[in-house]
Amino acid sequence: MTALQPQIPTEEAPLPSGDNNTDTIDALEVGTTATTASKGHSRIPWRFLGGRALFYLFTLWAAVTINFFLPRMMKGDAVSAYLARNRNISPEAADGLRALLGLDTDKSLFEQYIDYWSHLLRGDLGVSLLHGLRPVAEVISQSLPWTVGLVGFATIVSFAIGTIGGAIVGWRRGSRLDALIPITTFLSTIPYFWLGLLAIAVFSVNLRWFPIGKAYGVGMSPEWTLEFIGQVLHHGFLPAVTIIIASLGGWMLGMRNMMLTVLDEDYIMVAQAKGMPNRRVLWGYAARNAVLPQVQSFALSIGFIVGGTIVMEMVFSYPGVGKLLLDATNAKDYALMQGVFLVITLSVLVANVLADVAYAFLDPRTRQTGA
Amino acid sequence: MSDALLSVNNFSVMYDVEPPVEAVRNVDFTLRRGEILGLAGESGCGKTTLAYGIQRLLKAPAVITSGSVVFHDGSGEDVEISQLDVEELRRFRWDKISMVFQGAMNALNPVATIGSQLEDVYQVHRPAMSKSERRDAVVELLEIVKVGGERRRSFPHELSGGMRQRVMIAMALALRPQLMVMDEPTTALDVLVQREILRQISELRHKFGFSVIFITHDLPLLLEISDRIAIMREGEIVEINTAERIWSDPQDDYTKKLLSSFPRLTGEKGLVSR
Amino acid sequence: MSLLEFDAVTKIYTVRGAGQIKALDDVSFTLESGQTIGLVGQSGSGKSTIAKILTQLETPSSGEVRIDGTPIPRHGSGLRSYRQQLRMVFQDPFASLNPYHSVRHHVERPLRLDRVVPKDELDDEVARLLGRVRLPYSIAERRPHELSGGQRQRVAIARALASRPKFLVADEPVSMLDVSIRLGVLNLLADLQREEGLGVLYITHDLATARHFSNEIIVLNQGRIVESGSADDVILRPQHPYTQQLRAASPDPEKFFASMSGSSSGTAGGDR
Amino acid sequence: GAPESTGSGAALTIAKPDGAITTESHNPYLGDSSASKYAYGKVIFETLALVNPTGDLGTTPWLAESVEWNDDYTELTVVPRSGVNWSDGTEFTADDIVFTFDMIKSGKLTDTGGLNITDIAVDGDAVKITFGLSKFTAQARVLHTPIVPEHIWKDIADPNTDPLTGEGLAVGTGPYVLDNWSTESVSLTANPDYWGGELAVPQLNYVSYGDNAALTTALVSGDADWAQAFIPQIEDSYLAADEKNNLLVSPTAGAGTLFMNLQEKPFNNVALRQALAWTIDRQAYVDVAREGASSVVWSKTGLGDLLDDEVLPEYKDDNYKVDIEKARQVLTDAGYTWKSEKLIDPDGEAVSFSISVPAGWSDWNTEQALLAEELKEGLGIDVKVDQPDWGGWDAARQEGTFDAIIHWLEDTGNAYGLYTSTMDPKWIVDNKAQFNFGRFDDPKVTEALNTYANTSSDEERKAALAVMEKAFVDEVPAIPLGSHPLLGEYNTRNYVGFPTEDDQYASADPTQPGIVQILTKLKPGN
Amino acid sequence: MTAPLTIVPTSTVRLRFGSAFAMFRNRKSIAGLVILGFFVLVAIFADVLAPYSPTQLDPGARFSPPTPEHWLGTTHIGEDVLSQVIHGTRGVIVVGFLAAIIATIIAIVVGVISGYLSGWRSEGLSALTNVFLVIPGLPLIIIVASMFEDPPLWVIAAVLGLIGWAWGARVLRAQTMSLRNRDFIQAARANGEPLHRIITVEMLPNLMALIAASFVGTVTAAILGLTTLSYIGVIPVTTYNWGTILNWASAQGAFRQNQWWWYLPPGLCIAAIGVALSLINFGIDEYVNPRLRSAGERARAMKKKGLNINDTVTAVRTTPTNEAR
Ligand SMILES: Nc1ncnc2c1ncn2[C@@H]1O[C@H](COP(=O)(O)OP(=O)(O)OP(=O)(O)O)[C@@H](O)[C@H]1O
Ligand SMILES: Nc1ncnc2c1ncn2[C@@H]1O[C@H](COP(=O)(O)OP(=O)(O)OP(=O)(O)O)[C@@H](O)[C@H]1O
Ligand SMILES: [Mg+2]
Ligand SMILES: [Mg+2]
Repeated sequence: MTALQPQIPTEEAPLPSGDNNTDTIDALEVGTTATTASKGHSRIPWRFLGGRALFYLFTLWAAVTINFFLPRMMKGDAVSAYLARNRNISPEAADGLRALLGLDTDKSLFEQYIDYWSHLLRGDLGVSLLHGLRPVAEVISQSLPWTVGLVGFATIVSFAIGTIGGAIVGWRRGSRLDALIPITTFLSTIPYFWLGLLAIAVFSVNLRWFPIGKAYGVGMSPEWTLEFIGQVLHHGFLPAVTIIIASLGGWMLGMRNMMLTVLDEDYIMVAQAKGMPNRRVLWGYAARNAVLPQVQSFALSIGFIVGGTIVMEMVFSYPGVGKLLLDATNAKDYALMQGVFLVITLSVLVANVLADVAYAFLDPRTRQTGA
Repeated sequence: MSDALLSVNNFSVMYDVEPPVEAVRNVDFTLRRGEILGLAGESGCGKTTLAYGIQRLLKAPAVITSGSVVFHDGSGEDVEISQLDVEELRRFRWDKISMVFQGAMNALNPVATIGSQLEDVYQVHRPAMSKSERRDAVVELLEIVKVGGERRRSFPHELSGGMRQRVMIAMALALRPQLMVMDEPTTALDVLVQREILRQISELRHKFGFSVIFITHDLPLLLEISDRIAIMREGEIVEINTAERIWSDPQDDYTKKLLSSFPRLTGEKGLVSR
Repeated sequence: MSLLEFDAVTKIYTVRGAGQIKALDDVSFTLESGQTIGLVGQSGSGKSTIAKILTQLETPSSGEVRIDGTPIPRHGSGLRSYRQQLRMVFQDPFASLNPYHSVRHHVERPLRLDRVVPKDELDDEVARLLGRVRLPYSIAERRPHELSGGQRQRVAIARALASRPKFLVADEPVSMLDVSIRLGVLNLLADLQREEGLGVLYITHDLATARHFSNEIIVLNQGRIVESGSADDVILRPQHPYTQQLRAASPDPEKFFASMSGSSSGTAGGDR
Repeated sequence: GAPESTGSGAALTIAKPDGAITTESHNPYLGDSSASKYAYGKVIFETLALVNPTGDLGTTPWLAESVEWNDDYTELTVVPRSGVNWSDGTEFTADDIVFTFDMIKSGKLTDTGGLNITDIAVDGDAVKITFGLSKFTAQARVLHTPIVPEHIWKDIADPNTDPLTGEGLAVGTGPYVLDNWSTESVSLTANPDYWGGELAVPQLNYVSYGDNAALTTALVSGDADWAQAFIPQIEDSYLAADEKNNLLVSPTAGAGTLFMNLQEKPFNNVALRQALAWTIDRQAYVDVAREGASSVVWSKTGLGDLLDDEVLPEYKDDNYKVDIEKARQVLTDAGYTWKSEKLIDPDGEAVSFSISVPAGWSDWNTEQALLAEELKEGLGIDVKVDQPDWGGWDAARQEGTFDAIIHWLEDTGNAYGLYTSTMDPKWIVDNKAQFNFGRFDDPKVTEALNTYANTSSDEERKAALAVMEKAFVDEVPAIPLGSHPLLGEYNTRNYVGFPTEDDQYASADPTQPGIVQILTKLKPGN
Repeated sequence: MTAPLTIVPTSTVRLRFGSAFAMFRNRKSIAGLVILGFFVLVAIFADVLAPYSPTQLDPGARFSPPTPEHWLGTTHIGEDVLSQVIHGTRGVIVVGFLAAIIATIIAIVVGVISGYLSGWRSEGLSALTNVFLVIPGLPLIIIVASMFEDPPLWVIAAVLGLIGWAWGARVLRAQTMSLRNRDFIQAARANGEPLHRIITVEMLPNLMALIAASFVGTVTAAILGLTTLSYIGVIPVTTYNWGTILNWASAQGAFRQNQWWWYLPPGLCIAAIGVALSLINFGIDEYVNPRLRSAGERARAMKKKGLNINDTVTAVRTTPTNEAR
């Protein structure tokens, strides 16, 4: 029987060292070509996060640069537009304004670019013509919390409902729940503004259930009182619900499709063979895996979502950065326009970073293989 | 007490698609306590369907169209598997019959540590166990299959193919079942790793005394490890006999053909016409 | 008589984050036409890397490959005419044919590329090639998913033969095929080789077929040749411990039952 | 005001359609400060006098007890009202007036109104301000300068930009004082020591909605009480909703006017301009585009009803009407022809042009569509409806790169406004036009315009007017469509006393300086 | 890759031609294509179909609800809503398709190249793609569109296309990267196929479904973008489309006054075309990932046979049903 005795070490051997010349190999450590075993990895996926950080820096640079060049390609001159709005400013006054805005320089484009960066790094975004020559940073800081609050909240809720719903629909494939998919898809193909206007016409004008817009009631000022919070919730309800309705379909469809793919994986079958209750298989095994691509596309779709708020703010008179941008663009208020665009891009990047970190911790594989 | 563990009678499974596929047809066999039964046959002959079908693991469109599967429990109780309802079957699974699946690569949940996947089994089937008891049990299992208890916190992708397959075996062992079904547990593995795993399986079987249904299409391998071998073809068992008899005295033409399509490592040449 | 020389080839892969992997370490061998060399070794030992270097899908880090004494060119028409003389059959017939294209496309492309036959004879040549691998011409318009695994592998072989190469690299050509089909494909390869005088590099981890199919066997471990020699010598009388290990790991019922005669215990390897 | 709290004590909510106004600035001199955008600056900072842009066009002294101009309107003498206190308790004096105008004179405050002050002197009780040019046509600009307290503003480094957001800076003499500023609304409470007497409305709220549609919705639902906005379908959507909802349309001397680019084809031919004047249906402009919130201008002199008495006798009943026959005749006489119903000019080219109005100016956008259709149907002219964004439109009108635009007029409260806006080259500086976009330039007319503005003699003024009217009738440099009224929508649920059709002591537009006058006249109603 | 083999002997020519469109050969895609085709036809024959010119006034019928003369009523100045919707189709279709063509071409070029190459060039293109993905699109479009005074349709399409290619490129890159290492591509390389042939002949056909999906997705995004931009007034009304109609309707208070004939049809048209495009994409998805099909049709087919596809326990049918024969 000796011939049958494989000469394989049964004890786990340390990893073969570099100049290992012996013929004993550790069968345990060698899988197929597709696998290499790893040991002693770090729990925090530094490499993955580092790679992402580099990418975000690059994107940030690109966004700032685009931001720098855009207004310089636009027609029309901010000061003359301003003068036209405030009729009959004297020519001297106009020159003064130009000086204030730094538009009178005859510096080279490159010098302007450097200046732009140095201002930016000092947090100086210039002053807004459209808002009484107030610093852009101040103008934006008034609006940003509302946008981030409402849109962030609605997006997360929509993501959560869509993902959970999609998981259930996918799990119970072929059941009546499937009808939810075409319904939510239909809702998400409706233009958002149309939905919003209809919602106002029905719920605010006819039924008077909700105020017709704005973030809180007339004569209130932001403070941490129950009344104020109640106002904010009451006012935010319709915009939030319409955002949720309009964006639910995508999340639901994505999750459901991913579930259908995951449900055919072996580990689901294993879990069921293990005698796991359905609920545990659904959430612990299937949904847990299916959600990963969702998280990734969540990160990527944030830019898209933020864009959508412009319309929301118009329809609901909501005090956000979207309308600010639209007005700034129309009025050629470049400093404000650049500021808003920068802030929007920044928030998208921040959201992406968060989603990335979440992804990295949800998917142990990123901790090793990188993006 | 009879020494039969599982009696399969006139068992048929059909995939109710267009046109319907009768994947397993009128299969009869008895599995003895403690034996390794090899199941061989070419791809698509119904091995997997049979192995899954007896514990009703197949999903629609599969339907069991006839026959009975009786599990003779160690306690002396006979369980007719087709009579169990969903909840009973859920509790029955893994406790009495466990499985090692084809392709360990995908059989583990990629986002959960192997420790937690092992603990799952105890949590569901042994709710009385405390957290630390569970952890100790998991460590013990991992030690038994020589993966090492400290690997408890590893994720599947951090293990080699061989180690993953061992984790699967550990999982199958968790509740000390009386029957372990192994569906091509080594096909994706390297020859050396494969041999090591097989060695371990038979070691464990001696230690714990469970029966094994071992599926593969690698007949030479099966001949070495099985007590008895069933040869399947187009959904039917065409021959079932001890490994030695199958090797030395195959009865069915198909068995003969199968045997002749494997070149012998040490036998005379000539199979491949050079 | 042609000669393919693999001379002191080392291949180092640089993997991001994991440093360098020496996939091949000073590997040399010679393949003559009409000859078959079996290349065995466990997973990751570097077998496929040799195939890739031979087909110039990868370039060696050091060392060189020569055909009839001349080093193979890295690009241009020289490379093309080299490739015309050496073709490869992949492991997985399900993956090596483009699912979008018909059988005809697969067989015809090399004919056109290398201008093997005049245009108006293309059809005849396709028919001839399919005939060589025992496939009916009627199959020409089918696409891969309409073929069985064995048929696909035959198409892949026909494609490899189309340019009338002198050497064939077969990288585990049957490991993805069903047991009953394997032998057929191997026999086909053997026939072709006999008829056309091909030099074949047969890559496998299955010692049994390697022994039956090859004249010589090279055993590879961690990128190094640990043993080589005539097929029977290497398999039946392995010298190197690694070869012995491999050998012991391969199931061999013949020997198993021979050694067991009299004993009734039919259990597996590690069972003492 | 919340609809449920009726009667006295309810707040009055004044609304604007300008989108969120999220930056706090109470500076009344800044066009883009929140005080100016909401117009709540007007109830904090008062002016010397209120010039009524409608009705009798009269001047009501306000912070001044009396207002007096010299003959050629280069000197203004005002007597400050006595017994007036700033809202922080300090007494209001002549020094504050001097200080205010001195900021402009010294250039510390940008002279956005082009006041061109040469001297300020205190003369006993009175303050005398001297100007470099006649202010006959710019009385309102002078008198509507917000007066600010010296004791606070002397410490303000840059009055052009300072937001006045510090504690105790937003101090005026006005009827209301700032109470609460938030991004969503601004609240002001009644000034208890207001010189003008007790105020019925204890609190004013200023709100800004996303656009006209949202504002209208707010007015209809009662969320907002008072606004100036062009509301489409106002009859059905607002007035019919509650009998207490009111609309007051106050015609002004200005008019929505079609400016044509006189320098280029096709409008360099007077015949075409005349033909247009005979074709365009001003009634449709008033009825359809403005939904009645305007009054037609048919007079060939281009003067509306309000300025009827300035129309010289020879043009008294010389009116346009829609007369396609006539228009075609004019064109035929000038050598125009038609080919398959398309108008061909004497050079043999098909006539076509575009009319630009910024997108979103819904009344004039509608008028564009109407004009295009009328001219196509009536004269066979292909008119392109162009709705650029504001910036593009602004550049085109200044640089003269448009074909035709609809625009408002400089409102001087008399005939001068129309004629200077359409024929005065003074508006073109650095080749950029602030008015007279068609770039009309006739020395005779220019001289008449200057005479009218600067003379102290009524006779000369009348003679100059004759020159202007004749030129306008003959040359048709622009086509006024309908008077450009001040609008005011308000409800009388809680308060009455707003100006009405019969009593137009001010316009009902809450963004006009006259709002202080209205606020003092409001009384609780039921 | 070991899906059950289906051997379908098909006649030769039809197969090769048909296979390019295989992804559209399912009920959902066909339904979507029919709806889309309807709108395309409307766009082409707008002049013939529309009863009036979109700007023709009917002073006698302002704000008129549907009547025999005006099937979908009239606007505030008596324009025929039906005619406006019909003419508006043109802008939507032209911009949607043009933008998608531009975006798809960029996506193919960038995605396939960055997927096929490796090293810094690939990484660079990938970073570029990601930048375009992350930068918020609508604000950028607003800024870019405002650079043009009266942007013609193709400019709007180009802007929408330039901003909308990144998704497609990303998906194509990932797929190309996986294709690149597939054996059949390696085989083509080993055969000495030139690079351009590898990309165009061996790779692109295998990317067709993804390209189609990304094309359809971009059409949807472009149409929504166009109508939204028109609605908020960034795109001038001279380029007539459904968004423009809604802009007028909203500005003129149609929503408030519930003049449904004015605001409902354009909104529903946008939704209809959106649904059509989603249907096509469902079809393509199911073609690419056959598992998705199992959800609907197969589950229902199972249900008819008394099986529940979600059961974790094999059904037992001890009296064999033979009606399947
Ligand atoms: N879900 C299914 N629907 C229809 N037919 C199926 C299904 N699953 C399996 N089959 C068919 O049933 C037959 C038996 O399949 P099974 O998987 O049991 O074979 P196997 O012997 O395990 O093959 P392998 O060695 O390839 O694993 C095959 O013909 C297969 O095509
Ligand atoms: N492109 C690559 N980049 C980095 N490392 C590689 C690459 N290709 C192969 N390797 C490494 O080179 C070594 C040899 O690989 P190779 O594919 O030649 O093995 P093999 O003997 O063919 O294995 P198998 O039997 O599993 O096919 C392995 O360690 C593998 O991980
Ligand atoms: Mg199987
Ligand atoms: Mg290999």
